[in-house]
Formats: sequence, C-alpha cells, structure tokens
Amino acid sequence: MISEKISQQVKNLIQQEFKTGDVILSYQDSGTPGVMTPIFIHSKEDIGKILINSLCVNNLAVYLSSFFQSEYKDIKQKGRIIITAKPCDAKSVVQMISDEQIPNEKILLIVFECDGVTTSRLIKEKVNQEFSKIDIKDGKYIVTLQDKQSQSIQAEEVRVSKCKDGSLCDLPTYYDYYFVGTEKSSKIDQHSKVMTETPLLQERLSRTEFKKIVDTELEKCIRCYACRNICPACFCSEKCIIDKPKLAVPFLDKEVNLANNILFHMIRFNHVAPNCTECGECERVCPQEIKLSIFYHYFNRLVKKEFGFVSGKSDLERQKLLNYRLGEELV
Amino acid sequence: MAKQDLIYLFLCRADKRKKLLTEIEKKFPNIQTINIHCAGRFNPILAFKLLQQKAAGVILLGCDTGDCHYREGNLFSERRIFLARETLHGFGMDRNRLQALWYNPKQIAPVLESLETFTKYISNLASKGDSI
Amino acid sequence: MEKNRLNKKDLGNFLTILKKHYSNIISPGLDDKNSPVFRLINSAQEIVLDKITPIKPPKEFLFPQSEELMTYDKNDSYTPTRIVEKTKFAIFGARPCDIKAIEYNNLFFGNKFNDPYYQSKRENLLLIGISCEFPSSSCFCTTMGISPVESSGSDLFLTNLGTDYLVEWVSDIGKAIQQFFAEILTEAKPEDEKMKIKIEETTRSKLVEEINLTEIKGKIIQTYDKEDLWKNYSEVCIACGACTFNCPTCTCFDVQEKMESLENGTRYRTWDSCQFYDFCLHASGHNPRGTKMQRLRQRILHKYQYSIDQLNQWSCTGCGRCIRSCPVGINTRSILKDIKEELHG
Amino acid sequence: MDNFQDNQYIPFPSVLLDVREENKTIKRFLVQLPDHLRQQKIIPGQFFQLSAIGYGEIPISVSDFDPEAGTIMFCIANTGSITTKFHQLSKDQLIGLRGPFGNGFPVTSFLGKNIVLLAGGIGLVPLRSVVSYFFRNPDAFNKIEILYGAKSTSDIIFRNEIKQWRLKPKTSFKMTIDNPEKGWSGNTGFVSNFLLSSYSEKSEILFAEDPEFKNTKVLVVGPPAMYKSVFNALSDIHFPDKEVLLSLENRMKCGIGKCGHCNCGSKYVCLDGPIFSWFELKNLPKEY
Repeated sequence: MISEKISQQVKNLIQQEFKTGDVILSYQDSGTPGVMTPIFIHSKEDIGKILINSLCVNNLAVYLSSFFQSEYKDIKQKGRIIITAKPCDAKSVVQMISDEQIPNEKILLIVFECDGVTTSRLIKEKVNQEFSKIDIKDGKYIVTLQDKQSQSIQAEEVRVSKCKDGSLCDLPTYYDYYFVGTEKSSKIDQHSKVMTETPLLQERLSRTEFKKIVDTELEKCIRCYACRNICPACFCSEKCIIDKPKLAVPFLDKEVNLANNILFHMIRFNHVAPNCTECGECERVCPQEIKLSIFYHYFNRLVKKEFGFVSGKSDLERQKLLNYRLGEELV
Repeated sequence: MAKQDLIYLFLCRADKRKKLLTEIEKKFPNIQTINIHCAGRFNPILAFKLLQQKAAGVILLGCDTGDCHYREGNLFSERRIFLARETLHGFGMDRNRLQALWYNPKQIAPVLESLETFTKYISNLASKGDSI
Repeated sequence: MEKNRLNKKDLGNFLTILKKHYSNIISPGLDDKNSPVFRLINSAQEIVLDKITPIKPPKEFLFPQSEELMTYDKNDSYTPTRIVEKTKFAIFGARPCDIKAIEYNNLFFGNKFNDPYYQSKRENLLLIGISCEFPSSSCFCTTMGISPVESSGSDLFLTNLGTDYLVEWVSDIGKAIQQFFAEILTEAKPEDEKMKIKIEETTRSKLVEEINLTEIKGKIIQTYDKEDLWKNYSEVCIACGACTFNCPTCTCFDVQEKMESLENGTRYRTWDSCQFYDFCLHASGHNPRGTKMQRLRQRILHKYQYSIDQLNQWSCTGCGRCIRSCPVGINTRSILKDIKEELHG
Repeated sequence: MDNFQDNQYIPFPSVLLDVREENKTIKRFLVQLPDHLRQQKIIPGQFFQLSAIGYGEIPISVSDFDPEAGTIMFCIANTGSITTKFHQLSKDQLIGLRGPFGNGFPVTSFLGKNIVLLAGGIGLVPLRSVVSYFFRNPDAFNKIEILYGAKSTSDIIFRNEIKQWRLKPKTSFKMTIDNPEKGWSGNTGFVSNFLLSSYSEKSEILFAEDPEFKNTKVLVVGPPAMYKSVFNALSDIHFPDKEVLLSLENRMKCGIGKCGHCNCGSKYVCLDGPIFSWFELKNLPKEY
C-alpha cells in the first residue's frame, strides 16, 4: 500500500520545490467514494489538497502534452511542471520526453514507490455491490457498504491487471526524486511473468476464433474516444486523423458500426504501438468495458521482439519506426 | 465489383510505368491502381480503411532496396508495412492481405507473377469464407 | 390509478402475453462480462433487476447512436426515401431516472419542430418502470427532485414487494393493456403502498448525498463568468465524450453523409458530444467553444440552466452515469456543490 | 406523420438555374424553388440548409428572393469542404433545399423608419435580401443608407447591384475598403468609421437625418471582429441597443433546434435567431 508517510513526504517536497508559475499535477479526493481525481495546483495554499494513496490509478502523464500543444492555449506553461507519478506512470513521462513531446527541463518528476493500485470498479466487483465509503488502513481497504455494514479487503485481492507482476514497477531511467516505503501489504512479485509470458489470445486461438472475440468486443464501442484522450501516447490532440474536420470526406465515418469501430482501434493501436507503455489506462476508462489489453499487450511484445524496443525504458533512443539511418539493418 | 475480390494496388510513380499499367489492366480486371509518388509516402491506415470498407487485398509496389528515387523512402515503408501487417494479425485478420513488393522497374514479368499469386491467394481466402 | 399484484413466478407469463403485443422486449440483462446492460431479452431468466442501472441508458432504442435519415441515388433524381420504425417494443425495468429522461426527451424532440424519427419510435414504445432499490454510489436522483419510486412518465410501473410485484397502470396505454393480463394479476393490498414508501426510504438512505438545489434553480447562469470554478474541473477533463454518450438526456447529434458510390449513398445522424473540440468549430477556423473550460461549462449549464430556460425542466435526472463513466473522476455533484457555494458566498 | 412534408430533415431537390462568380472566393447560385415553397413567405435574414448531395449540408442565408419568378439566390464563399463542393457545381445540376429556418429581420415593423445597413465583407449577402425587399415594397420604409466595407477591391461583391442602388430614390450608398489600394479613390478603413462623428463621410441618417435616434434602426451583419468595433462606435454615440439588429452564425447541423450545435446560452441560433438585437446579444454568453 502506498503509505500516508509517502503522501506526506511528497507534499513536503512539493512545498519546498514550488515556485510561483509552477504547476503541480497530483491527486485529490473526488467526492465519489473510492475515486481519486487529478488536481492541477497553481498556488501554494492548495498543496494541502494533495492526497496520494492506493486508489490513485490515473496516469497523469496524459496532461503533460497539453501544456505544450496548441489547443489548450489557456494553460500554456511558463514555469515547471511538478508531476507526481507511480513508477509505471513515470515510464510514460520518460517515453514522452524521448518522443520530444515535452522538454525534459520543464518537468520535475517525483516518483513514489507503489505496490499495486486499485479502482472502485474492482472493489465493487469484489464485494459484489455498491459501497458508500472506503477507508485505507493497515494494508487493507475498509469498505462501508450501502447498508452501513463494513467489509475489509486485502490490497492484493483487488490489484489492477497491470500490477499483477513487477514488469512496470522498476525504477524509470529518468526521474528527479524517488520515494520508497510502502507498507503492510505483500509486495508485487517482481519475478512473476504474468504480463510478459502469458500466451496472447492472438497466438493461443485460431484466427477465426480470435476474430470473433475482436468482433464481440469492438461491437460495443460507442466511440466516445475516452481511450484515445486518456492515452499519454496519443498526443496528436485535435490534429488526430480521426476527427480532422477539414477533410472533404472524413477519413473515418462518424457512423458507429463494427467496421468503423475496428478501423478506429486499428488506426489507434498502429499509431501508438511504438509509444505504448502498457499503462492500461485505455482499458480502465472504457465505459463499455472493452478489453483493450488484448491489443496493447500484443503490440508491446511485437515491438519488443522485432525492434528490441521497450517504450518508456530508454531515455534517449527514439523508436526505430520513426527513425531510419542509411545502412541500418531492416526489421 | 464485390468486396471479396477487389484489390487495390499502390504503385510508386505509376505515371512513369505505362507499360506495366496496361499489362496489369489487361490481366487483372479486379486490381485498381492508385498512383503514389514514392512507396515511402504510403500510409498504412489507407490500407486499413480499404480492407475494412472496400477491398479484400492491398499491395504496395515500390522500387528495389537502394533504388529509391528519394534514397530511403522504401526503407521507411518497409518497417511501416511490417507493423501494419502485424496490426492486421493483431485484429484477427490475415496479415497477407497486405503485401509489399519491391521490384526492379525494368522487369515486368516477375511483378505480374507475384500479382497472379496474390490474386489467387485472395480469391482462395474468399472461397474459404474468410471475410474481413 | 388502479393497482394490482403480480407474482414473481408469473413474470414469464407476463412477458409471454406482453410479447404478443410488443414484439421486442428490452430489459437490463447481463453482458459477457457480467455487467448490466439494456438489451433484447427472450425470457424472464435473462432479466437482471438486482444490480445498478446499466451504464448505457435506454435512449439508444429511441435515438440510436447512428441512424439513417435518408438515402439518395442519382437515377432517382436525388429523391430521398424515408425510413419509419414500425416495430412495437417495450422497455422493461427502467428506473425512475431513465423514465424521467425519456419524458424530457419527448418534450425536447417535440418542441417547436417535431422529430419524426424519434416520435415514430416513441409511439411504438411501452415503458415499464420499476422502483429503484439498487442505486450506485454516483446516483443523485433525489437532488434533481426525482423519487426512486416515482412512477409518472411510465406506462406501467412495478415495485418489488418480495414475492410479488406491485403493478401500477399509470398511463392510458398502460390502462388499456391491463385487461390482457387479467389471469395472472391479483388485487393489490392496502399495505402495498406502505411497502413502497419503505423502499423509497431505504433507497434514499443508500444515496451518498443529496444537494438542495431549490435555492439556486434558475440562477446558475450567474456562475458563467466564474472561470476559476470551471477551470478547477476543466483542467482535469480530457475532453472525451463518455459523459455525454452515456447521459440519458444528451441528444446532440451530427449529420453526416456516406457515399456508397458516386451514384448513391445515405445521410445519417450520429451522436455528437459538446465536449469534442470540433463540435462547434466554424469552417473559418473560429471556434466559439475552443477551450475545455468553455465546453465543460456548456455541458453543465445546459443541464442545469439552459434547459430550465427552454423547457422549464432540469435536463439531468441524477442517474450518475456521467460520474460513473468519467475517466478522470470528475464529480458532477461536487460541481453543483461548488456552484451553490459560489452563489451563496 | 407519413406526410412527406412533415419531416423537416428531408431536403427537396432543386435545380440550379445559374451559377456565377462574384469574386475569387464567392459564387452566386440562383435556385428554382420547389413548388410548396413558392407560396411560403420567406423573410429576409432567414436561412436555408443547402445540401451538396453526397457531401453534406450547410446553412446559407437567403440573399435574394423573387416570389413571382419562384427563384431564390444564395451566395456561397469557398471556406470549408462542403462549400468547395458547391463551387464545383454548375448550371442545371441539383442541390437539396430545406427551409426556410430562423426568424429573419422583422421587415414589416420597419414601416416609416430610417434603416442603416452596415455590412462587412460577405455580410452584405443577407442584407441584400433586406435591400431587395425594400425596393420591391418602396412604402415599407422611410429612407435607407447602405454602408459596406470590403477587405479589398477584389473582394467587392454585387458590383452590378451596387450600381443600381446608388441610383435608387430614398437610398444612399457608401463603401470603404480596409487598406488603400492603387486605383481606388474611395474611402479606406473599417466600416465602423461611418459611425464616428469625427469621420468626414459619416452616416447621414445617424448624424443628420435623425440625430436623436427616434426613428432609426441599424442592421449589422459581418464577421465577429467587425461587430466589436461597430458596437464600440454605436455605444460612443449612445445609440439605443434595442434598435440594433444583427445576424449570428454558428455551426449548425439540423436547423430546427435539435442537434445542439448552434446554441448560445439558452438560445438556439437556428430557432431564436439568426437575427438578434444588440440588447439580446448583451445577455447571451460570448459563444458565437
């Protein structure tokens, strides 16, 4: 569990580091039980609102590119951006730096140790009903149900899928501060290879069987573009090919049907394949609960196997797909 | 033309390859040719869109490695095509529906031969009931 | 209003009789991931009423996400053809929040100009409501003045009494079909009404909070210029359309054309979200709502102010779907609380 | 509801009688009205939804309407994807027509009034319908003054009409271009200059004819930037805001208040507008 101590230490550090003009990106309580929401802090008085705990599942890296892009002119940044991140989120930040989306010197990356986060959706599934309150105590989630009864859940029972093994938990190659000290829950098994070695559906099933799964999953898509907009690797913002309004015939019809939905997800994954750090945000935010992990796991392993590239783990090397030098060996 | 056997051919500098074009038109009525300036300008999402909506197969025909008019255009494309083909596979489609051929512009026979194999392969898929 | 009891064991028979008159029955069921979803059902076993209301509202059956408006073809001198829905269908198990949303949509689509596509479906709909016993932690219907057992707006309304359902025949259409079910219905008992009140109390106690909006009704526009208030939320917003697409009263749509070939094609409409950057982008490049702050403010003010000006109704029913679906946990209730605080100093 | 005409979403195919180039970006389209629209009253300032069939629909305001001949005229500037398609159309081709929508200028209430028309650029298009209404009904007003500002000489539209307007009785016409140009001897500067009391060619109606503003209406149509300078000038001379009428443009899809794209606060530009008074505009959010 991310301890209160870390939360306090991070706050103290931010107090010291904060200068006028800086923006702090962190978490606060949203008011909905079990849901944390990101917070942008512009003034020193608001630093007290920061709350970091094991419900902080959002990947704050997604907000970084907006500071340096055209659409959101209202938040063009002069000072630094102080961002608090879990080690997995820090990989997205590093990847964005190496994609030249954000300048390195404008970021103060504060990483805190984490041993698994959870979402209110997972807790609801676990207790099989709605709840009205969550307290975090002694490595357990104390859930107050709607009938005022309470139930306690071990942290490791409700970890989100990316926390099943430690492949994203190692220290990023670039950071400014790193806080250690989780408490009272079993650590994530760093040696477990659940994520990297479980056979992919694409390999396990025959193509027609797999196609059926793809069809049933993507049929549900309502194209709200939550997956695209929450993705730190999808940094085209309003320039995205999918909603380019100036084209005479839009590249992707707005009509929602299976063929168009598949096309949308094909374009998205093809574009983010070399940048995806498997943060799992797209799957988490999908209101239709589409299992997008079957795709991003596939692409990540593919890029790793064929190009030897693990996004978010190398600071300087830009992806090979974007870069070619004469004489270099192909695929 | 029905979707199951329509094939789109992206041809690098087609306007300069009249002889090849007439041969293709004569031999393969189901192939639609699209002129592009360099194989390096080929965007895989065009292939996705065609496969999803209109066509059963897409081929990119570019110059041999090292022959590129723009020096390295086709090398970029080769990597992109690789990823695009794997994308098709990742979404449960046959990756061979998208092909890239690299050929010497002076030799027409081997091109026609590979187009022949490709059309056969696509119509074979259709007869097996493998729809996109 | 006449009332009856229906034994739960007879629900199957109820549906069989219903099916004779309404060929398609839509009800909350489970999808492949065991989440509740409104879908076509064939038997009483598929109906799931003991979960929270599905994330996707039943508006899609009246106002589909993509709907053909007309087709055209060159040989026919561009004469458009019109499509009218004729299948009768029933929505079973809609909660009061969804019923009220459909009521609002009826009002909206019938206002000034009639929307024939919506109305033709609405005329074929039988709306069967049910008392809400399973609110989610995001629900706030009582804030919007809707009781969890409110029956108005539905055609018939069920309340779970344990072994039986209390059946209220609310609308004229509901009263007209009462006779078909005579065999399986029994008389309602006087204590049933008390049970209903008790259910209401229990459900109310399960809600996380209730905000009293009577004082600020009609005054929310005064917060228009309070940019700091909106920015608190819009900075976090990622400008996706999850809240609007899952909202039961969001009805904005885009009209697009699709060419099948050069000769023929269709014009269709499809849901659009005011949160998207290109929602009101002019061809000149000027964008009246170019920032996320303006777009978030537009959504909230439309729900809580503009609809009051236009139709004298909130266009929010407190179903909590925007809170449930928000990827970044923006809480509409706390926006309302902030607005209230802003207005009262 | 099976009545075909009840469905407001369906356009009527109409023949293009004439397509002419006004300037390098604007083309003029003369359209034959479908039969059922011939009897309908079309008020100046209203708009139609025009479809380039196969590509999409755009709202275009009426620039002239001839009830006897049953023709209607639109002027379309080439700015977006659909307008580009319109510019590729030619005589005798079909377009889709749906409307008229919106409130239009309250022309019947202009009886005995002085009218000042301020047009900036393509804003002359909707105002032209007002002008031709007046020429068709010469008793409907007292006096009109047309003040027109174009970006440059090559952007001037309705050149032939302007020549006629200059000759009409009870009418005065003034124009200006933004920057001095070779071969242009007229006024330069923005159209709002006509409203300045220090300007040499200031508006006759506002400064000489009716300096108390008792019997005058001002009609303004132009780009958003022009509204700003015009309103500044009008508030300097304390012109009453209820007597100023203007036309708003917003992205629209349906034209009948359903699609939700064009709203400006609780008003829909397609239903409650596009003509608003300056007074109403002050109470609307700045979302236009």
